[in-house]
Amino acid sequence: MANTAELTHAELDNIIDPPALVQGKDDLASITDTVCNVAENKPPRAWYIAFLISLGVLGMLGASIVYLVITGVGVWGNNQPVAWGWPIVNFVFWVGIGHAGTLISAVLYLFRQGWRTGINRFAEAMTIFAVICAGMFPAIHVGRIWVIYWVFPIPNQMALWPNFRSPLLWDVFAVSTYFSVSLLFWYMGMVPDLASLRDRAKKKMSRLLYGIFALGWTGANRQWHRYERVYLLLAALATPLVLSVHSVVSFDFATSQLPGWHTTILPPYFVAGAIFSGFAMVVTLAVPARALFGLRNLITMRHLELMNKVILATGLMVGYAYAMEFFISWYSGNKYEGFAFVNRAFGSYAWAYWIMVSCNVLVPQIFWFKRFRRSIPVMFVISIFVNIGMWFERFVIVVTSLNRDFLPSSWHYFSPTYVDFATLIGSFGLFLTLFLLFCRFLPQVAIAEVKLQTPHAHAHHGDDH
Amino acid sequence: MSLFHFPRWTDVFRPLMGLAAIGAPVYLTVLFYYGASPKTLAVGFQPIQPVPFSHAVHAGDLGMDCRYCHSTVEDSAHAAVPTASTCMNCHERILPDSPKLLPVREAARNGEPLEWLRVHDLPDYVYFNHSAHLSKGVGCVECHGRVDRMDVVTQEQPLSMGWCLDCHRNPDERIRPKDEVTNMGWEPPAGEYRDEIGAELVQSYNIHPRQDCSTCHR
Amino acid sequence: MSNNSSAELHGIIAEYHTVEEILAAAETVREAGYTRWDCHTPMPVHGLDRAMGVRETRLPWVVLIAGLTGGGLGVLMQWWMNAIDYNYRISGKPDWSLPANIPVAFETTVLFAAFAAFFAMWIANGLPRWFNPLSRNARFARATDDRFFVAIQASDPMFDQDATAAMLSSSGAHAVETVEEPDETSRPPAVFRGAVWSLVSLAMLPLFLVAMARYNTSDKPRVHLVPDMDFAKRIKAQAVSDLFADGRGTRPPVAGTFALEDMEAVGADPAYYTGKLGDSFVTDFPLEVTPELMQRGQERFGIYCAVCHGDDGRGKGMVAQRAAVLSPATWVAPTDLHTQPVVDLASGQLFDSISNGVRNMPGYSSQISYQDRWAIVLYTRALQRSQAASAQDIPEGVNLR
Amino acid sequence: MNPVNVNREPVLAPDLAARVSRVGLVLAVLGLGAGFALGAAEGDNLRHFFWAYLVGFAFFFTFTLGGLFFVLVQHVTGAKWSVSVRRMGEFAMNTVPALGIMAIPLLYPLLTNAGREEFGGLLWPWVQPHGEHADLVAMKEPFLNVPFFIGRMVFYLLVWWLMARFFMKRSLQQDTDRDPAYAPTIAMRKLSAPGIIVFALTLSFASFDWLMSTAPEWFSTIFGVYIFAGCVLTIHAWLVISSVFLQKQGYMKKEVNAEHYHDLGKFMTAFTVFWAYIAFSQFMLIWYANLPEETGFFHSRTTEAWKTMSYLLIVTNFFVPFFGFLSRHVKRKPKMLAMWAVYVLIVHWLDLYWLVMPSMSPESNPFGLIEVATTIGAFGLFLWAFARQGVRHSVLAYGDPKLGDCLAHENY
Repeated sequence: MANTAELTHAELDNIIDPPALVQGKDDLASITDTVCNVAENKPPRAWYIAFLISLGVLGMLGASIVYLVITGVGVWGNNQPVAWGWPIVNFVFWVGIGHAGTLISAVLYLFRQGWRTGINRFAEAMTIFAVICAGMFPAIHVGRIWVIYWVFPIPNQMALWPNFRSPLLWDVFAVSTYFSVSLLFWYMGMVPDLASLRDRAKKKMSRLLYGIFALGWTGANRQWHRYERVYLLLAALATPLVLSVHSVVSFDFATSQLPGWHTTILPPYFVAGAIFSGFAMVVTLAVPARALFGLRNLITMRHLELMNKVILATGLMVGYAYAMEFFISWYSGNKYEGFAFVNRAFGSYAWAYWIMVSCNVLVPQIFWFKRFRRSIPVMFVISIFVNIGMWFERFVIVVTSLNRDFLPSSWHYFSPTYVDFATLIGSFGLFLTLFLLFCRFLPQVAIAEVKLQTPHAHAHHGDDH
Repeated sequence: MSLFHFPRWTDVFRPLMGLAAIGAPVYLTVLFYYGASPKTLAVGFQPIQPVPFSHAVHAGDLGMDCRYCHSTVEDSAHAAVPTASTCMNCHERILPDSPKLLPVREAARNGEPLEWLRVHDLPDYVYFNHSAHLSKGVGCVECHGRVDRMDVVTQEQPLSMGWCLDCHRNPDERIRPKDEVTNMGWEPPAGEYRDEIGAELVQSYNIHPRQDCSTCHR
Repeated sequence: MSNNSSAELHGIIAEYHTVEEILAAAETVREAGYTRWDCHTPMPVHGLDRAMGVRETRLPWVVLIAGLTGGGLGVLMQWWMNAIDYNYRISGKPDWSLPANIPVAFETTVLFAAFAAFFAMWIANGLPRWFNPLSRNARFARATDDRFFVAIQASDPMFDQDATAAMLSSSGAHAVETVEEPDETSRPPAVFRGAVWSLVSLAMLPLFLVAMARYNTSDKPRVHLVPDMDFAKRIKAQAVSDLFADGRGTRPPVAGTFALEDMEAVGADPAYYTGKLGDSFVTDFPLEVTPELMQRGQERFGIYCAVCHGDDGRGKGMVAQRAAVLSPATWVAPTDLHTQPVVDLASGQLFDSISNGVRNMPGYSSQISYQDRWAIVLYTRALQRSQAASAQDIPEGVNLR
Repeated sequence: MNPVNVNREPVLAPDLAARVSRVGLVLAVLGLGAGFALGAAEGDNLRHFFWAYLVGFAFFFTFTLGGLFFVLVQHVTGAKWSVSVRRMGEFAMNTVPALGIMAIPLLYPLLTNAGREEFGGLLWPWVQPHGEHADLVAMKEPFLNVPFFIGRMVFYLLVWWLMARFFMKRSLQQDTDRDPAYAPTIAMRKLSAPGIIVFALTLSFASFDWLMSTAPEWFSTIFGVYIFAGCVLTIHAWLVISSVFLQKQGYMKKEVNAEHYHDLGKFMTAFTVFWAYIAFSQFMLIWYANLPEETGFFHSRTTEAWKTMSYLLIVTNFFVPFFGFLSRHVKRKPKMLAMWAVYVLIVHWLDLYWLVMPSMSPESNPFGLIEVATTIGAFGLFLWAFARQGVRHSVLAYGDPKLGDCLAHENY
């Protein structure tokens, strides 16, 4: 008794949802070809240029770290009362960036968002590298980097243990667990794709190397069965893990009694901010990467648009948190709390605050319009704005709460040194170097998972299923 | 075959990887536990001193009390190394021409100190007070070992924080009557036990070893 | 059954082009009763589990148990480390603060569960298995690209080369091929074996060095990882300090000053500080005589005097005995404190002898404090008395046996 | 997955709906009446009654707001799996008028002088600041004053009513109107995104107003999110219960299957964890910083009278449902899942009770028939308003273009 207005899947998608996720000639072989060709062929010249630049910037990071280690943390702008300067800002910034990958992989997987497959590999790699950058900052911030192992509970000649009541120690556990699990997740997703690369490789060395990491995968169904189940389990584990990591980072601030830091909404607010900045970074990277490596059919406009929607949504959540903090700072009746927020908006760092608000809350509103959501130049610029805004959010949180101490006599305007700048810019060198290497040698798109999203992966046996 | 294939013998990696997965953590743990232990790194330090002074002769054979030379040990944090003039108390007339004692005579004559090498040297961020320990009945031997049997003084104890805490947590076994602190060979009277005597002394000496950070790191 | 399968045969593979084909073929093979076979596909094919009759994996249980273990261990670790083994108060929190332990316990839960999931999957799937006869088949390389395969192993009890091949052909396969077992030795090459053994031996070296270090002494100081912390720029007792022109860390009193316990410098209480009043030695004891002072005197006598004078004061101390043997030419035997001239000395003169020495005896003023010198004088008196005691000295009521 | 061909026919259950709504009405009248009688008998100027009434009101409100959020979020994400149960969510959100009726008695403690002498007011203590925090509370007067408070209350209800009407109307339109341009579908899709913003702000401020201000000296930025977690949990539980009930009565046998229950179960698991996460964040941060202006809330909940319940909530609201929902089999067995859903509703009510009542009486847990009666009454009122809609409308959104996908949907 089918109605005249009965819809087919495709029609419905055309009207309500944009076109299918994999575009162009999307038979299985061409998906393999598209992705594997990147790893098999010489990269475009732009890659070499980018790689050289990144290496140079990475060198700058190395130099600034060496200088820091042999001299001491005094080379940074950190001083009383702003003892947590840029290193912690950068740490929180990079950890935030590192959230999109596992979120796209795990949370969207659980929500059955098929569109994740185009970008998840990419975003997971980004997570790994961002967490490496993030982990570096507290490590160099401790000053005596060679005894950093003291943060782990290892039996030692001091017969003492780390203080588990300290949120900073929770960070150690959260970030290292997050890194390990993300690495497992990334690698596990890559095993079948590495097998594809192995089986196509003509050179002995690439067959050997891809072969070693493919673990001898042959796509046997009994293996796929366990593989899929474990992938689901890892996703289910990684989802609360993602939430926990940035919540724990927020605890570094929120467990304190400092006005502007101690607020109960900080955990979910940090998580939303992390997703926000992470997605922005994925867009920033995906836009040039898909053009450079010819992945437009796999990372389609629909992917980008959906990511822009997520950016809009999480940007609003961040805005909600800003508003709640402001309201409650008044409602609490606590003068110090009220001062901290007024000081943020109108104090000596008002410029940073308003950069933050405009980049994070105002600018993304343009994504309400479909035209802009689907415009490559607009989204690229906005994603960069969001990255900047989220860096400033951490700057505002760290610096404004500290720089005006309880004692006006110790008020101090924090300014970074050139080493601060070199380290921050250098961390982008580390990130991009790793990322470019990934783009060059590893499957940038989850081949098997994209295949699963095509009609070829499903038997067409009627509707009485 | 033109293409590379993993040969059959690569199957040997399967047990090997399992073995390495279990073996490597065990190996690293053992290596770190023993290798990084102060018992390995610090114990056994035996520097060559400017004068081959033998504690075994002076404190052991002659039975001289530690305090004859280290006379400040009961009153100050630092157990003073004796000046050359203290040596000359006796060596003015004993072995006055011994070549081994030449540096001592030189030092006594011109006032230039002898540069003894410290054997038991705590890091500078650690505060240790000799008088506090002696006045509560901690014998020299507890930290320095049987110096009265050493021809060349050697570090016998790790002097690590864990080792310090060990005693600060369980002082009973290390406490002796105050008048026996310099007696290297002191043993509890027959039929009595060290920990029981110690427990009583901890009571009567009112000993409450502190364990907070600022006790030593001040 | 497998009468004509040769030893070199690994199995038979059949190639299919679509999901429908592989699903149908999988059902055919399962219904034929094969057990040692599998389908190889470039991506997971939903419905294939049902078609092949693959049973649900038990891995989730492994993960649950690992997760609970991880969480339990996380709490246990924090409890033991912070509340039992090294308990200290910090920021007003109880030693065992469960709310503060939740984040770490959560992380260990996830860590254990994730690692268990990952490696249990390896183990259950028999990974890694780099050597695989199937990979020698050129056609099979497309199993990770765009083709679907059924592979039946020759070791299957149902396997019969011709019948199996025929069954696969009839199931709609686009190609059916046999895969041979490669004729290769499973013994690793000598180079590899050598490398493994060298590595193992090399790994023993650090252990050996550790053992050496543990059972040997060394005249080299230990390695200081943080030298600037271990050796701070501060003034240490009896050590050189370049802060002062004379290079001495231990400072003498500033010119014109003296320590409060050293009033001798200003001539206060000369009887106590010098043992003299004017030019004559005092005979009165300048301190209150107490049993404690006597005991102190006995102890100090043991430390400083007995080495030469002997515990009984008769000049037969250990040093004296040894010196007499070592340097008979220069050594002068110490005085017997019980000789009448010594007994007759004024207390002040005994004090003066200890302080400034007498004849061959050096002065001990740098080693013994004023009070201790008086204590020694007191004890010497008691000692002299004890050695020349008579029956009248025994107090009334003391029972002599 | 290819969509299943759907028979675009309404699923009508007017008789059943009428019967259920009558039950609801009877429960409402009996429950609220009994509560009122019991309250009046206590002789405390109805103070206890009004606090208990607020718990019941909050319970009702989480159903309505949960329904609103559920509908909004399905549209904003273009969810396909939920189409067959969405109409029940729409019924739940469309109970705003009844919620408005229920809000009217709350004016009494706002506008009368009853009880001021004895307790400084019947319900919200800020109406007449008193006690040791009087100065602090008085400072909040620009926000916490009676006219503004009532104004806000009317505003929230009005906004929710407009939103519920908008989405209900479009959804019904979808059923009958075979518009090839899918105007209602697209309109709902478009307005759901700003709708969620409005929802987030109104829900947060409503929970600040109605619940957080029962302890006016206390504050927590996360409070709105905490209430939100309860709303989402409630609506998913309610969808399970109502679907199982309908199926038991012979309706929607095919339209709601194990896959849909599985998803609803997953959301209950997820939001059980989410609730725990939010509750833990709120508690831990306040416990850790130990600031006097914040700890009062938890202090009054760890007195002798409330300690047991506070600890028990951790078990009943997190551990028990979490492990209960963990198994795939539980989520796919409708009856078992429905039992868990009932459990979730009960412990959710306990959570609200724990949130409100210690502010009235920190020294003793006043739990008694009066709370049970008012809550049953509030629930009855909700049930009446909920089921009334089934008399006129199909219980299935049978015209939704995504229904075919919904029925073909399969979990992995």
